[in-house]
Amino acid sequence: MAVRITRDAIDPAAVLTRVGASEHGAEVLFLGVVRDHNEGRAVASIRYEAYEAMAERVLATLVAEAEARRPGIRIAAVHRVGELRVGEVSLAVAVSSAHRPEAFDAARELVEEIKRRLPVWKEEHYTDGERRWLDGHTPPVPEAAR
Amino acid sequence: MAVRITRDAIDPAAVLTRVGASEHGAEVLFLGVVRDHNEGRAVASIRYEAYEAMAERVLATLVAEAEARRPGIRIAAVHRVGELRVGEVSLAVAVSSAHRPEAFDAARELVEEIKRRLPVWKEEHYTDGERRWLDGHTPPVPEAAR
Amino acid sequence: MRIRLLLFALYRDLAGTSQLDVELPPGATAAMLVEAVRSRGGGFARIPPGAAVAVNQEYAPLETPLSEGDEVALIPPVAGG
Amino acid sequence: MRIRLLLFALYRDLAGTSQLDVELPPGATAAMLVEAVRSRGGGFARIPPGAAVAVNQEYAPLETPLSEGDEVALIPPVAGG
Repeated sequence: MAVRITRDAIDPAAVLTRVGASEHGAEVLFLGVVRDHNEGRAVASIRYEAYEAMAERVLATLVAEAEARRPGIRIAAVHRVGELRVGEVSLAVAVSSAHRPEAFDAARELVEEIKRRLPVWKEEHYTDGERRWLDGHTPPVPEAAR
Repeated sequence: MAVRITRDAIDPAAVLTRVGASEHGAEVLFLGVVRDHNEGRAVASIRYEAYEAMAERVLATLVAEAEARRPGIRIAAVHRVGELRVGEVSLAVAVSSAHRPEAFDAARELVEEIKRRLPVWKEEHYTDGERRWLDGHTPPVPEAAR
Repeated sequence: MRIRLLLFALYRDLAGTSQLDVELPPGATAAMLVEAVRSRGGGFARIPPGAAVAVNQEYAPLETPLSEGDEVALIPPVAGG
Repeated sequence: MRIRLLLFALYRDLAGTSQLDVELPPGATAAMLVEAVRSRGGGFARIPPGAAVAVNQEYAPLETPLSEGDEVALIPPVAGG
């Protein structure tokens, strides 16, 4: 499956194999990785939590929207949940396309959309033992029907 | 080595392992892949030729320039030479950085510079048996010293 | 009617529970559900009245009328990636 | 002096050889080397007089004076990636 929320470690090479086509000359892979610091504090790990069933649906929607914006491209996206140590991959987005500009643009836009709309939260665990839910984005909600 | 001209198949995962750092939250990998068509003609393979010793020096220079433009990022780049079939990877560029914008920007810029300046040529072999050197970019040459 | 409410992340920590069954009058909206939860006081009252809501796993406006059996979730500001 | 000239891709195909030793007067420039090669006629003459040149594996202006033992390459328009 090209879209997934997973508790297992992400294998970037496996995500790349989900894209590509004989008419595609470019592939772009983005990896989000847990950093050892944030806003000046030393981070030990991040616990990613998701509304998993919904997150998988939203991720599929975001991927479908991105593919529709640039017909012909292929996308795979995997978001991990659970407690991740520094250096572990939280998000992998792979895009293939005929030419490189649309692969770069689609990958970048999809990462932004994921951060804006995917029902996922992260709790940073600091090396001093404290933990904190990171401030996030209020997801866009459709207007009420009239 | 993080910069290489090679006759062997490129392993994207191996290139990715050349970047990353505990303070880096983003990794971007670009792959150039041989397409089955170009300018309306059916392509069977591409023969990549390089002035290998110079190409490795130029690639190292381009990577060093890119790293200097965005201090703290890490870059690996591998260009393949020889006859590549459709679907094979000709170029891999990996970048890691603290935040995603500079990883995307540096990867994209480096690919452009490689296409502009690396002494590499490609001869397309078409399915009808014809072959042709692709038109390329005149590389920028330093001004004469006065 | 009975609505199954799911709470995540910060809101779950505030509420002290990840799941709640809430009794509401027929025709109640998502906004009324949020109000009913907030009126429990304590940590519940710290959930904002304008919290984002998903109904049956899709983002929905607070004006959305609910039906028996709906799965409703309160969605704190998201921070994936 | 003797200069080792390397030819690649289209220019090699035009010249029919990938390598050539060229005798030039001392102090000759890269431009004079290109002219000496072009004056051989045939495919050589189809190499453009303004061809890009690398001297000792670095791009160099055509005005560059050459020295005995330099490795000079004619660089067709590049097309990597």
